[in-house]
Amino acid sequence: MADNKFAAYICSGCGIGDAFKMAALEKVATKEGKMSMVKSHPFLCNAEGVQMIRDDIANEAVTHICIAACSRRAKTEAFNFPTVAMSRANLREGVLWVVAAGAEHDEVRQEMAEDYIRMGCAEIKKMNLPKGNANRDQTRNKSILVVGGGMTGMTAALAAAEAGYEIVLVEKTDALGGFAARLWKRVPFSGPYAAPQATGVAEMAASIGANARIKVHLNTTVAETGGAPGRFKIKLATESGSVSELTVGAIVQASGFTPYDIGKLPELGGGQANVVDQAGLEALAKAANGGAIKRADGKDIKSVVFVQCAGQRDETGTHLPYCSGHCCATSIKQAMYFKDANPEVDTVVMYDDLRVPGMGEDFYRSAQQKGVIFTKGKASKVTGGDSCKVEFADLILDEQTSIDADLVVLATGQVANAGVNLDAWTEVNTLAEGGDEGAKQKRTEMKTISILNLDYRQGPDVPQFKHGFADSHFICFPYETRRTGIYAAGPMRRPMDMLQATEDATGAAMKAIQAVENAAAGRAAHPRAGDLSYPIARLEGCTQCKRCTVECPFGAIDEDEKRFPVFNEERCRRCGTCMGACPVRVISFENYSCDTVGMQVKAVNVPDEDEEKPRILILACENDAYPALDMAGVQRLTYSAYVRAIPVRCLGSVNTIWITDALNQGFDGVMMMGCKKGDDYQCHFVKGSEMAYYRMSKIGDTLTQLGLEPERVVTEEVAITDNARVAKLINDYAAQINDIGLSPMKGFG
Amino acid sequence: MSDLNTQAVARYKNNFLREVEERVEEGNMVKMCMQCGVCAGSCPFGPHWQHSPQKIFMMIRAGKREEVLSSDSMWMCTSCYNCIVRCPRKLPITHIMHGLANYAHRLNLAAKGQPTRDVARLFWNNLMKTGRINELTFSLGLYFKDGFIQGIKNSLAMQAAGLGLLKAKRLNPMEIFGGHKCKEKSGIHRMIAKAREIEDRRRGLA
Amino acid sequence: MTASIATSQGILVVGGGISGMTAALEAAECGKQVILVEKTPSLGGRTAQLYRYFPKMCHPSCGMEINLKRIKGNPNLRVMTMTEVIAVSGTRGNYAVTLKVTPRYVTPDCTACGECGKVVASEVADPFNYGLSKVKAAYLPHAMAYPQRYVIDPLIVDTAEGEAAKAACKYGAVDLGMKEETIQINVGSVVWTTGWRPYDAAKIQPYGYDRYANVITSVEFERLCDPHGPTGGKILRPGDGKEARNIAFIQCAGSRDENHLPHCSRICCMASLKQTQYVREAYGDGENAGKSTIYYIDIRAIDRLEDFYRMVQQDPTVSFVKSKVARIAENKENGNPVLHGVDTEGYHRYATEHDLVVLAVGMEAEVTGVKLPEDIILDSSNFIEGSRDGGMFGAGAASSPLDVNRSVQSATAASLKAIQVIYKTASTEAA
Amino acid sequence: MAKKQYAFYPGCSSQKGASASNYITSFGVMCEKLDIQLNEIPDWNCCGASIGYGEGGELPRMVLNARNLAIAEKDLPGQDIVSGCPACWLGLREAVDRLHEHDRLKTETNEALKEVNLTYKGGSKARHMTEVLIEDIGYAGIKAPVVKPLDGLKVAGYVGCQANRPYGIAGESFENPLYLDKMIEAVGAEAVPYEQKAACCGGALAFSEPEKAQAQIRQIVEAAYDNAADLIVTPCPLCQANVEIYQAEINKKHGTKLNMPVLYYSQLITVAYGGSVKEAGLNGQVIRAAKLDKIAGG
Repeated sequence: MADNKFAAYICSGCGIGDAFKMAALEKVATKEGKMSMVKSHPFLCNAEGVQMIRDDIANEAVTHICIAACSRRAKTEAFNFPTVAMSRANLREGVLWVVAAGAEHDEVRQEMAEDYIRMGCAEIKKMNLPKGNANRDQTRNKSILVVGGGMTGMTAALAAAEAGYEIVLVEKTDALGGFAARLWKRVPFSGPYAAPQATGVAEMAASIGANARIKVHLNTTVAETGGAPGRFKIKLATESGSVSELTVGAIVQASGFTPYDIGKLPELGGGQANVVDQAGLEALAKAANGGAIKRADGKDIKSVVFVQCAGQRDETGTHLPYCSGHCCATSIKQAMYFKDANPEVDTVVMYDDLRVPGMGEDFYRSAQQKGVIFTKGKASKVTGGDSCKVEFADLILDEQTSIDADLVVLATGQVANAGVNLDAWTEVNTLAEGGDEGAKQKRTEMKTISILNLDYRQGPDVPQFKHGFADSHFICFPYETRRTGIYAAGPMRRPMDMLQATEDATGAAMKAIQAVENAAAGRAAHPRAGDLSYPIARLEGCTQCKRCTVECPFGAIDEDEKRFPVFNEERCRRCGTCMGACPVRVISFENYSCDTVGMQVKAVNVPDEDEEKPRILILACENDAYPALDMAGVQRLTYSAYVRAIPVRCLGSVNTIWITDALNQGFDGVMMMGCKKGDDYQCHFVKGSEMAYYRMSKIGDTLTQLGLEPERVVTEEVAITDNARVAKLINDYAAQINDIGLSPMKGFG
Repeated sequence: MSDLNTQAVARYKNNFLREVEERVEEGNMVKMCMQCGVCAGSCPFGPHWQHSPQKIFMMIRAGKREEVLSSDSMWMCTSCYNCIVRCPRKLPITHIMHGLANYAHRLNLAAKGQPTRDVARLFWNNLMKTGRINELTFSLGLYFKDGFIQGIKNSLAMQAAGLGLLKAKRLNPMEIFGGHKCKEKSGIHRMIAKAREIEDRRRGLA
Repeated sequence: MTASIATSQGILVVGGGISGMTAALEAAECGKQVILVEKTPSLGGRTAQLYRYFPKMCHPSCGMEINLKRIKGNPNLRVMTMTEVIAVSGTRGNYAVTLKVTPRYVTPDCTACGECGKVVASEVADPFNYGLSKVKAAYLPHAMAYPQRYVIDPLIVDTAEGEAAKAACKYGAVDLGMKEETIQINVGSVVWTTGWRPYDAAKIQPYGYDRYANVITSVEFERLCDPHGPTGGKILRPGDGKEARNIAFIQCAGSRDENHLPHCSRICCMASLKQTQYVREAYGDGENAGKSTIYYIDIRAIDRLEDFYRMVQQDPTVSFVKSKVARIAENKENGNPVLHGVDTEGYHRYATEHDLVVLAVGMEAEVTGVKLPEDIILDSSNFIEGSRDGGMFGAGAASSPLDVNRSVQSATAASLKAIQVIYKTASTEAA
Repeated sequence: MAKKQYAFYPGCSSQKGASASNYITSFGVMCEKLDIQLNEIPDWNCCGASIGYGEGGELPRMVLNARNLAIAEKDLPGQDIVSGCPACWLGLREAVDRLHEHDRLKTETNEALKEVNLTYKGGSKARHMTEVLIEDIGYAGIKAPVVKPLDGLKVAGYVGCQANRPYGIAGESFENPLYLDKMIEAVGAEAVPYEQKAACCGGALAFSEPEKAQAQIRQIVEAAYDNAADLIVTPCPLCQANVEIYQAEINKKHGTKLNMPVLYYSQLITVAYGGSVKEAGLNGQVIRAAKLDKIAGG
């Protein structure tokens, strides 16, 4: 690489100049930080200060800069120098604003600032400007595979095609339309929400046929999916068994749902004559083709009862525990089929909670206008036959009663077609790899329901979230997927109605487009969108321990036949979990590595025992804990000046070497601050916090071996709102360290 | 009267909602109730009736004809309009209650001796005499509605009030001899008779 | 910023809440040029004012941090705060938009050092806390505010205090001479993410929000429970500052009501279920457990949110009454609201006293009563369906009463629709 | 200046010697000072009141009101129809609205009206006297003629039901109407806070369900005492009669000592305008309003 030139810029604004001995700071940067150029400025973030830095980059060939001013989260627009590597020493939020005022604190305040300068300089020494995925010339395929030709799939295909992208649409049946094609009409998509609307399936199918950018494969399934965003290798299999191969850039999975099997509801008349599910009613309605709907036995229907939540919202554990959301509106629509054809037909919708959110309320009112009767009741027994009977508890009239009807419709729920459950898969797979024949057999069976047949080390489909749906775990990011470049949409992602499914499809298409654009530019996808760094492994040092391949939250790392990790940069989300996992430390990023952090730890000036100034290392998740520390500063909360905080991409990226180095060097304690773990985990890299806890439980033993108290390393869950709490945590810990005394390791570092 | 009832039963079979929609004032709005219960909680006489309005509406949908028409609930309506202004579905609940009471009365299914029913009848007959209410004869009528003895008791009981009004010249003993009246008395009788005839025809009660 | 940005290749996103930030980012991260305008001084909208999300009980500021990081790092995205759209002309693919920028009286040179705030005494109602507390007339909207820049309230601009604030700023970032600006921009497509506002609870007369201090709204309750809120996260009722332990949540306060909002606001059931857990968080479930009571018509916890509903149902500190509360009176002795109504399951009359009543107020389209471009199509509740020429789109809570998750989904979809417009315009121009 | 002309519908209780005769008496001075001329609708008939439903049914009640409307339309063209009695006003206004909305009802009504050689064209405006005062005169206008501000008089403004719901005064709330308080303040009296201001007195059910109605009335009176009111003021004859007359009953039954005067707003106004005890109809009180009598110089 061209010779690096290192420069440090120290801002004296916002009171930094008044609080610190600037000359001393500059000295530290020059002498200890070994910066070939060190400049101070009274107002570094203003036009003049920024220009000064630009000039140095242009005229002095500066390649690496350390900005010692405010937090890396502040003034990002001003301090934006894309052509050089940059570190930020947080003198303002990190020191000035959080160290108690008063002369008695001047010394420790100065020490803290000097350490942060040392750290900033040490970090930049080990940083390089990321150049982006080196293989990106092979990841430029921008076409999108849509799996599933139902309403969701068709919408996604059209949405992306309309934006100029090539689409491959795969449908396993012999026609487009999916479940929507089985409907007589749909619940209205737009106002007035008064009557059922035409499904529009035929028109969509037609416009897909007419769209040159969309290539449709009917009677086709995905036999295998390999590769990564920008270069997915797909094998398509047709019924005839013929297999074709193609490359796509991203995938939208719209594999839809299956109605819950009415046969599992004998107590509600499932399987008996004239008791149908909503799909069954649609079939009768299609047969009637707008005329009076007749029963399967051809008889007229004078009365019909719709039983809501059939086999849903089940608390016994036998049926579906969730609510499918669309069923109330669907029953209302179906009741309208009858009323619109003949107002004389009695239609009763039996509900517990009538769930028609948003404009659905208009639809509900419209049904009442048309004379549909709504009864708040819980059906206990349905008997089919020539005259059906629904026994139920009327919750308003507070009585056990019954109602007769010519037809009963059970509103059953949606079961996701999301393929293989990876948790089950991993179990079976581990056994199988252990040579268990039964497990191998089971594994083959499992694969038969797979949708994508991914050849990923971590299993053949996208991970499922809850109740078998492949939803995102995040509220702010419904498309945050654990398989980069693959986006679930429609009722396989979450139970939903047709309107939401079309919107969902459009959103998923958007993310797929983004994925191919990112891959082509060699940069990361959400949440580190735009990050050009990627993991580099020195395989010569690798011991094939497989931790990285097992622990990668995104299934980005496969293994070659020799069990060496095979990194798929385009699948990688740059969290660094692999780096944290690697016992031999062969994995690193250009701008984030064992060294960039390790050298910061080493750079901290640890006072001798007699000075009685403890040092506490904080490794803080950059998305939640570090902002919390920042905001503690913004709110001028004070905490111990003995701490030295380093932001990390994720606790999952924390390599235990940093901890041991710190302790060996005489740090008296280490605090790790990460996101909430467990079922409601808040880590956007899924298991980061969990990993840290796990790894630290290991380190506990090593500590005791070193004769160190286990309290010297703690892991805390810190939420981004914990400004006040984080300050308290620090102070309490400082007090605790004070109680157990300084580390015996000082001076050996 | 009761033949009106049998005839109605025959005509509507068990579809009481239809019967209410066709024969009861504002009855076609009953189906719009969403069972929130705000009416039940808004009625000043709430603690006193058997069924809340929203429950009456549910009973109508459930075809509980006898129970509804013999309920005392609609006779407890003070016409305060609290329910109407609070109903999120804008049901004219007061009018529906009035309508149900009137219908139950016409079919003679309303409870015998239901006091409000009697007062309502007295009031109407009183105003029909002259076209205007004669407060004296109306109140006397009230006292004596349950027979002479009871009437004396009632009037003695209300003597204080009566005398008070008398003293205040707000009750005129001369009214006993007719008092205020509309000149077009007979015309009004014809008009009302006609109105009744039309309404009964429409409601199938003719 | 007076420069006019002229390009039919650009996308304008109106409203900087979570939907607007999402719509803008999704497009910008595909390399599209995007302008995001927000009428208040900082991004985040109503989401930033929430304490926690249902059903995960995680913090909105977490996702906010990620989105802000995305925004800070994205050269294709330009954010304009204190900016409103006042006119749109032209059609699909080529709109001329007039923007009004209200003066902040603080330039981008502001370092958020806070010196100006120190010298200002005057206070104004803090919009971030829905006016439950006051804030200095020179203030940072909130700890995470982006842009991280102070605002000077017009109240002190022409006063000595204003001058003092100006003098206190070492960086000359206070500019009391700032004037309102209007800016012309050209864009190919517009995404309206103008969001919602809580329905005016005072209009729901039977509940006496305007008469009883201890009847508050659900959005105010969010602030009360937030450690960054006016009470530092303690549930202290406005009436007398006493701890509220026995709390009533009234559903459909304004929603599903033809006298107010005819639509169902979708989120309120889940919001109240969530808020019962704030009460639990505050008082636990032991000796001095708090008590939450939810008065409802239908609990609308759809799809897997049902799990959360079931969890709350099993919470011994929470009870449910199927009833639209008829009216609220006040116990004069202790200022407690007394709820009157009938439990319709069976039929049980109640007159129940609570320490505090939280009205789950409905979502009213923020654009209600606002003049929009002729071409915009509104539904019967003033939610934006789109535009006749197909070049403008509603997204998030501006398009329908949606929760955050659905809003983001909707916003992501809308950004692709906008990109389609840009693409077609480009290809026809090329042709 | 020219007087404002209105077609006047007194209603049964406001006739000479009837229970609200003092109410109508007090209109005299008030209207004179405010340049209001009330022209009684010739040969008007009873509105059917709310209690009329039991025997009357929908159409007959509609027709009763339509007759009054039709006569006004014919003999007092162009004049708004004004009543002092909320029940009468409600009867008229509901008729106006429903006959406007439902063609069938209108046809049927006119068919019945033929019997008295009348037709109702529609478009009349039925208003309550308080509406006229507030909307046509205004609070300032009500205040203007005051010569004896009722200083120190504490008044509980009892709006009741039908003067308030379902129509009430435009812009007022059903739960907490303020217009009566504003009128009270306009004549210099003090409007005390009053939770019962929109409560129901039992209406016509005071006759049929005396116990239940009297329970309501008791609350209404006691709330006035709780708020240290000298008297209650109402715009409704039925409310006035019920709340005033039954206090003796309640005392007898429950040993209470209720003796709260219940007056009409128009009586306050008349006194404030310098009207005598007689002109204000104060001699028509069953429970005399001593303080007001004194101000009126009686």
